[in-house]
Amino acid sequence: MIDLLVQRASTYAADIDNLILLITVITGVWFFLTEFVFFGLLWKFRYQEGKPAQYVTGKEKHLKKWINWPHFLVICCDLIIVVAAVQVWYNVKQDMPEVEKEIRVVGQRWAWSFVHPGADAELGTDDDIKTVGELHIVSNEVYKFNLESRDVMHSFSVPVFRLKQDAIPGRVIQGWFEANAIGQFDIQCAEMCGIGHGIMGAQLFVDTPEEHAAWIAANSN
Amino acid sequence: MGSDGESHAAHYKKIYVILLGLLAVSLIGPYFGEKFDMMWLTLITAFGIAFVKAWLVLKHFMHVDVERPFIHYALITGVGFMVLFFAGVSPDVMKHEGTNWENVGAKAEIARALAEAEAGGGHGAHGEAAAHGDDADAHDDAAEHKAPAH
Amino acid sequence: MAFQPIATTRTVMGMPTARLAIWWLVVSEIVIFGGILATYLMHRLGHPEWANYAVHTNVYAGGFNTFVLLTSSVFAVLAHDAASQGDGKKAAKLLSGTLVCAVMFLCIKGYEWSVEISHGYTITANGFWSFYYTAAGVHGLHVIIGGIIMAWIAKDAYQNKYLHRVELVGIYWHFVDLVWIFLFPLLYIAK
Amino acid sequence: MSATAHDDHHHGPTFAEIWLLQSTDHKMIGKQYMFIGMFMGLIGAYFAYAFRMQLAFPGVNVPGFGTVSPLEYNALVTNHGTIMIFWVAMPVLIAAFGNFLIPLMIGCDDMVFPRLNRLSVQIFLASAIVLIASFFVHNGGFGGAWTAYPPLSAKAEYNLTPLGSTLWLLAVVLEFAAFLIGGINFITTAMNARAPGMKALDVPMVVWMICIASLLFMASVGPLVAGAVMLLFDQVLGTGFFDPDKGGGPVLWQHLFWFFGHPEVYVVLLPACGITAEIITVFSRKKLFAYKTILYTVIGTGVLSFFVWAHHQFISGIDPRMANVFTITTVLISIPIAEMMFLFIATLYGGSIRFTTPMLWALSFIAEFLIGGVTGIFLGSSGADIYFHDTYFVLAHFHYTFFPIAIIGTFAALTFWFPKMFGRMMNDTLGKIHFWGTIIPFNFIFIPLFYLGAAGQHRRIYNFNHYPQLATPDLQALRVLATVSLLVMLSFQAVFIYNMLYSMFRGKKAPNNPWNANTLEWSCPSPPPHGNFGDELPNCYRGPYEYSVPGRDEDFWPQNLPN
Repeated sequence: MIDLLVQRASTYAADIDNLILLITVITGVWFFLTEFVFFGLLWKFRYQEGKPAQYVTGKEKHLKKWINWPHFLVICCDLIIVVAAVQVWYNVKQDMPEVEKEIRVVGQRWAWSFVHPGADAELGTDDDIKTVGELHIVSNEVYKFNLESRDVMHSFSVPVFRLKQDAIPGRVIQGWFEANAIGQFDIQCAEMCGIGHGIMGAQLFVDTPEEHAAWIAANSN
Repeated sequence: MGSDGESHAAHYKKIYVILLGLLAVSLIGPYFGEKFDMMWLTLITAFGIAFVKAWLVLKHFMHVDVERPFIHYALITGVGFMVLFFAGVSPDVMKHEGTNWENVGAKAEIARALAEAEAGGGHGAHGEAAAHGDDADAHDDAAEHKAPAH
Repeated sequence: MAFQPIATTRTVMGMPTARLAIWWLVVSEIVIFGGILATYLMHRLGHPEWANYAVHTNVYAGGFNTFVLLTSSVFAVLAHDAASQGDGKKAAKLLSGTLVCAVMFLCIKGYEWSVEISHGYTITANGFWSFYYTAAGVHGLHVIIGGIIMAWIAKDAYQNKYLHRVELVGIYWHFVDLVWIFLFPLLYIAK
Repeated sequence: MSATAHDDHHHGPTFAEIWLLQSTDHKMIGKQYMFIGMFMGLIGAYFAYAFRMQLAFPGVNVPGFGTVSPLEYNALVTNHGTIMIFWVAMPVLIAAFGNFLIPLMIGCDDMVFPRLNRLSVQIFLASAIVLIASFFVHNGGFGGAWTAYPPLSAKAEYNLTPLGSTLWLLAVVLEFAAFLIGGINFITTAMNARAPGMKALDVPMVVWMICIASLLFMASVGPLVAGAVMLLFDQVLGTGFFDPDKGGGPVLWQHLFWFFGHPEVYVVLLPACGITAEIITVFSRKKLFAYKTILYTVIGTGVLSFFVWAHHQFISGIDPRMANVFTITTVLISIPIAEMMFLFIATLYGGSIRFTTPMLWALSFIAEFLIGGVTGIFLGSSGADIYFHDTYFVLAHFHYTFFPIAIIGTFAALTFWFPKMFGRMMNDTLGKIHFWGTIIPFNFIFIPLFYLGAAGQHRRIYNFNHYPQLATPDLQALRVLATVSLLVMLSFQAVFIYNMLYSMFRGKKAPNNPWNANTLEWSCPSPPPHGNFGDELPNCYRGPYEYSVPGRDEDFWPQNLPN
């Protein structure tokens, strides 16, 4: 459902979208059902001359079952939602698949800076490419990012990846993504970080392997 | 509350003496606990006795045992929420790494402080972080026995 | 009292309204001090190096302060006992004993802090000292506020007025003593 | 605001009692809380107007404010949230109606501690003044979001508003002190000062709800008071509680804040639910469906609200394994609230529903709050929250819960109890115009924001043309639609202000029981004299909701009538 608004550009984007769709369907059904019953009762039992209200204590069996059954079904739906949500959460945030490339993402007051592994695909070597405001990655490869912040809390958010992780100063937080769509996308900061929080956007370039190799060649000194 | 007035005052004084005794034990215990490096002795005497003293004050001075039951539930719920708060927060504050995250800031701080304690340490004089900057100039004079890092 | 509503005299829950309110005050204080102590405990367990800082706390001053607070507590409960027999003068004298202990407690703490600060262990020295001054400071603030209210109640009690308040301020005082009973081992002894 | 002269009170309230908060009468203190809350509500609405204009027309010279700079934008957003929760929802719902209703509804003459009650409203006024003062200091008010996450809130070099941040924090702590004192007063009064014969299950639901709300507030605010002291020392003394360089941690503040934060939203929700329960029973002439079950769901919600706090922090640095625990408890807590909503709807079954203005407000509370509740499931389940966290979807969700609570609940309660509070009737047609003029635009503000949130628009960004994917014309059109709807809604509030001020002095004289309701406050004159029930206080013979009892000619049976 979300993909109608924001393109899916990572492997787990579909999982998160389907989870959101599942919740939309379940909660949508319950919502419209409840509103329908609500407005139905308003109409059916509106004030009519000579039709007094009934005396209902709430202990009547035949009425209580109209509450208990929906209540039980709501609990079942909640269980389904919880299981689905925890599954998606585990895949995205807890489980780390085997990693092909690693990058460092550093948030600081009002810009994202990135450290790419460079030609030797090894992070921490001296041929790493540091960029500010631009992240260049190759599609169809599992990237691990080490997220850190230099001053206040920031939040590395890539809507097309359905990726979001806060950067806490003093901590290094890992996460992964695997792009599966070529193009240029937005990176936003999703945690209030002061006066420049609004201008802290960056651009994400998902390249084909050739484009990426050309970019590395152009940028490694 | 109990029989005539006189035995009351005596009762409270009796409890007071017990409390002082417990206080003495909770002071001597850790002293020996450190000397012979018996960690459990320090824990039992310092903290165990704190709970006993707390119960004595609650029971005999605040008369909580004769209080209405819902007061007990309210007090216990308050303490229960603090235990719940401790349980929910400690994985992030007490621990310095977990799934996919590591608190490098805290670890660096601990390593630096311990190294500093070691460097300044050795038997006798004890280095410590006076001003928090890197140039920790140890100028502590009161030589105390080396503290066991528990 | 200028205007005492009938509501205050009602005891539907079987206990006087004022004592019920004091117990609710104690519950709200439990969560405040509980918050400080739980956070401090987490840091102590997470930061082994704080043991090296805690060495410089003066155990003897802390221990003696505990003795002073216990004495003040026994004065308070004796005062409540005297007040429950209608002897306002005796209750006021005993309450003033509590106040003397309270002042002594604050003086010892003042001396203790001045020594520590002169050694450079200020509140901004490191995490341990920050918590040490915050926890003991908030507790000290409660001792001061409690002392002022107790002095007011003792003045009234001396003229045999509002004797039921002696018990109320006693409950609050015992709670402040209880907090110190836990604060003392956590701050001073855990080395 | 001069209430009519009380008969046994030799003169009306003096100037000092009204304007210098010297009165110890719970009704006067309730009105003082309400008017301070409504005044702060105007400030909060003005802030919303200012930053919504900036969002819809970036860089425009906002009439009545001027161009909105990024620093001002952050301060506007932060203080809009802070004011609306702490200085509008809590004072009006809990303190104003709590003060006014609790003594009247349990049949006693005042709060158990009248002078402590006066002290709480004085501290509350002081907190409002301190907060307003924080807007005028150097660099303006605090701009680090109402959650005040350090290190942004702790270090002046980061938030650029050192004075504003400290004053903001002091104002919030003062407000906590006012509500701690007020809360203890409410709970003790409701527990101990009930009318003879009023058993626990005969107490009206709104009194239960306000007391449980005060209890939740008292039990949850403790750690945040400790946290506020730490943050104050971090700001002023430079300690390192939340400073990562000195071994502290911002995550500690998040936990301290949200351990209070989530029970806080139930603190403001429960009084609104209580008000709704009172009103739908009166205007459908029906007994509340399963009073005891509703009470258990309220207590269940209250207790569970302490187990869910980290769903605000799924992706802000807590250990991912903890997120699973909090997903389960969060979805679990949606069950008692859903049960309560079902029981409110079940109360309408078999009724004879009269659509007066208070009833319209109460029914719209149920209809609108359902949207808020349902969208909460998206955010409570950790997997979906990865995408939705800190987007406008979250913003629309909590406005669909806070707006029904703070605005719809307040208007419902005020239109329902206005005759009792001021002794005069409000104009019903103006009331309906104001109702429709508020409800319809409200939906046109926040449904587009759900859409914008789903499109990945994040919160607190003052200008979206830095983000190509968000600067598209159709998304900008939605922002304009939301702002225009806000303008329409704000203009309709003039109808309400006129109706209220006019009716207060020249409205039709109100009888004692205009709505033929059962609860005790309708058995005394309106406005009630000093001491409420005159010479002797009422007894209570039955539950508050004995409407349409078979075998009786009248369809209501006041609690204080012996037969």
